[in-house]
Amino acid sequence: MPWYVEVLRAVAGTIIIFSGVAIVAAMFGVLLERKVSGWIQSRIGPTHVGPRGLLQTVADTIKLLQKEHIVPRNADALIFASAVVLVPLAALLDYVVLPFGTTRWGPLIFRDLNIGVLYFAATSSLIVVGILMAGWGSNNKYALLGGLRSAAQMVSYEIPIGLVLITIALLAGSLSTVTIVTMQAHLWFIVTQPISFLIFLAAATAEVNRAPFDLVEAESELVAGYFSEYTGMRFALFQLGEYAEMFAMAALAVTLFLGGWRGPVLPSVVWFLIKLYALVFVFMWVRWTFPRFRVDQLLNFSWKVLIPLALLNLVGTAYVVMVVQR
Amino acid sequence: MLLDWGYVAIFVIVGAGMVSLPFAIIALLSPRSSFPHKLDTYESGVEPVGQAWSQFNVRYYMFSLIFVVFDVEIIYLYPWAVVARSLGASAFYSILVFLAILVLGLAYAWRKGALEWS
Amino acid sequence: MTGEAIAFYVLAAITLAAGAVVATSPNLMHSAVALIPALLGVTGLYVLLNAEFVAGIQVLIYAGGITVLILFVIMLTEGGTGLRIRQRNEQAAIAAAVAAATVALLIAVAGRTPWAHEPGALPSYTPGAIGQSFLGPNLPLFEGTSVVLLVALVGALLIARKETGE
Amino acid sequence: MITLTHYLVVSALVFGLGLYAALSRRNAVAMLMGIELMLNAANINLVAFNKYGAPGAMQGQIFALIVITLAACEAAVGLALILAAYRRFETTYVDDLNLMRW
Repeated sequence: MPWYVEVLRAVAGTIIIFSGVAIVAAMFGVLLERKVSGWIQSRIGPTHVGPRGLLQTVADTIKLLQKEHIVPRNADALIFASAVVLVPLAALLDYVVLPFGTTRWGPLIFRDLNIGVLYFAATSSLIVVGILMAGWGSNNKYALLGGLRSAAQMVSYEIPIGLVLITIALLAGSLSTVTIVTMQAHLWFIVTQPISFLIFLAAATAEVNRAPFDLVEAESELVAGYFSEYTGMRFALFQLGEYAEMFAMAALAVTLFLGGWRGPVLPSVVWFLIKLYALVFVFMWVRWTFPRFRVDQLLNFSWKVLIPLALLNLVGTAYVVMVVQR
Repeated sequence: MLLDWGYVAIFVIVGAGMVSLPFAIIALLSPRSSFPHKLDTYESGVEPVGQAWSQFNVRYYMFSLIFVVFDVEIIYLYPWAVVARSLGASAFYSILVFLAILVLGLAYAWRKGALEWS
Repeated sequence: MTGEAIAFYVLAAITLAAGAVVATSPNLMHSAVALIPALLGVTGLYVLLNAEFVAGIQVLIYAGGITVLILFVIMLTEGGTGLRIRQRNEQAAIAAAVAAATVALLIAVAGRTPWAHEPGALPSYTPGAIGQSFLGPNLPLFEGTSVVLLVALVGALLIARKETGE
Repeated sequence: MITLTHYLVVSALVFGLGLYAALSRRNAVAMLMGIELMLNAANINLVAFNKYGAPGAMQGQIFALIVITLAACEAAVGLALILAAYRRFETTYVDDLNLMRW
């Protein structure tokens, strides 16, 4: 292919993924969250804008677009402004390696990098830096404390996620996400790796700072955590980053454990979306059901429960793969 | 293979543009008021006391320290995981030694109370 | 100019500009934050050199790990950006001279040595090749790093722990 | 055409910046950042030599991995030292840490 066709394809792919994530994950995700929380708390949630409140987030976005954006006098303007680009961008970079479905011409993926899951881990680790920058740049006590807590929490839960990724890579014999899905043609990895799946779900919930691990933005203690000082569209961009990361984690769980796009009758993309939304629903269900952890419980849970468990699981899997199956 | 990363590069460039797009919109749409207290740091409506840039507890550092060491240990497992299937039993025992040393570190940190939030 | 050349120059420019901020900014926090684009620029260079596995590790460890550590320590110790305090010592001029001389020397040596200029073909799947090597001829290295890491962990914990006796 | 020399020049410049930071900074954390830059420069060399010098073997990239590992250890221990010194002397500026001077 001539080079400009490749460039056009890449640009088009990027635009599709960005707007897709903004609409499917952020806008619809926020609405879903409000509906689900309403359902769990026996309310009805947003109903006024559009049919059954469907346009609520669109209205919210338009509202946020009209808000003034304020840079506090004491803030470090440069760091304050760059954090708001870094966080959503790092979250969206995850989507490069997520396969959404399959077509006659091959899997539907932005690019099947051969270091796939490692790339995912690397880009999502950048979010920590963005959050620390946001907390520091705001020069606000709530924000800084929220940023520090968030960083300590996210780095603690990166380790179990890494161990789970390695366990799956071991089973599939590859880091590429497409190969991992292909390897699940007969048996989903959730069947052989149920412990890994649970570890991944727990760690992913913490990694995206959601309840019951949402100490970072514990409203009653820290206002809104690291993005307390962000107004208008900048606030929306942080929300976008957060929801994009949540959907990316759910999509990765689908890819690693639930056979990715595989499924009978329906088109592959539909299957992928069904599984994705099922997992997202689990995230929301958990959020509105469990109370918040204390910070010491939170860190203990990662270091003293998840990591030893993940290590044991990894050793067991390695034993089966390298000794028994040979 | 470089083609793959060319795509990623374009993703980053175009993506940064799209993330910055809302800023162009707010520059056109958003109101501007010059009320001086607007720029104050938010502290639940009270006058802010001192700077936020002050010292914090060392325990945050302890956790990130243990994290970095474990993160580095983990990266060595990625290349192993890819080829494990073709290696066989002896490689399993060498990785077992590697993981045992890792667990030793975890046990030490645990024992010394570095994993406590105190 | 090929795409590779454009990418190389852009990445080199990013790395060097960010590196200059790291080396000279009077604001400690800006130095630490500028470390991120510098490291990412180097990551890009690794990718150009077909070392994608090393590139992934670079982002994971450097940008996601070490920078966080550095940011934490600055937040823990400075209580500010260090802007009120002089950041350069009396040797700054000599340091600049030494650094410039080193660079000149390195470039002169690199320019004069007759390198084999043909890039060779790397193994098509680098993580696999690295894994083979780690569990094959480089096994002592592999086990050795885990010992080094254990020692570093123990040492760092001992040093960073709060002394209770005093 | 990008040759090995191009990479070596960039690496030399990064090394120079790192060296300058390590020598001229008063703050220990900033010196450490300079050292990290120097290690990165070394890594660029290693990876570049791997591609242009000995493409069959992976030694260059493996060495780069080891350097990254050691850089992480160095940062962990070095920053722990800085913290300990800070706790004792309430400064991270190396020329104020002059207890050993007489």
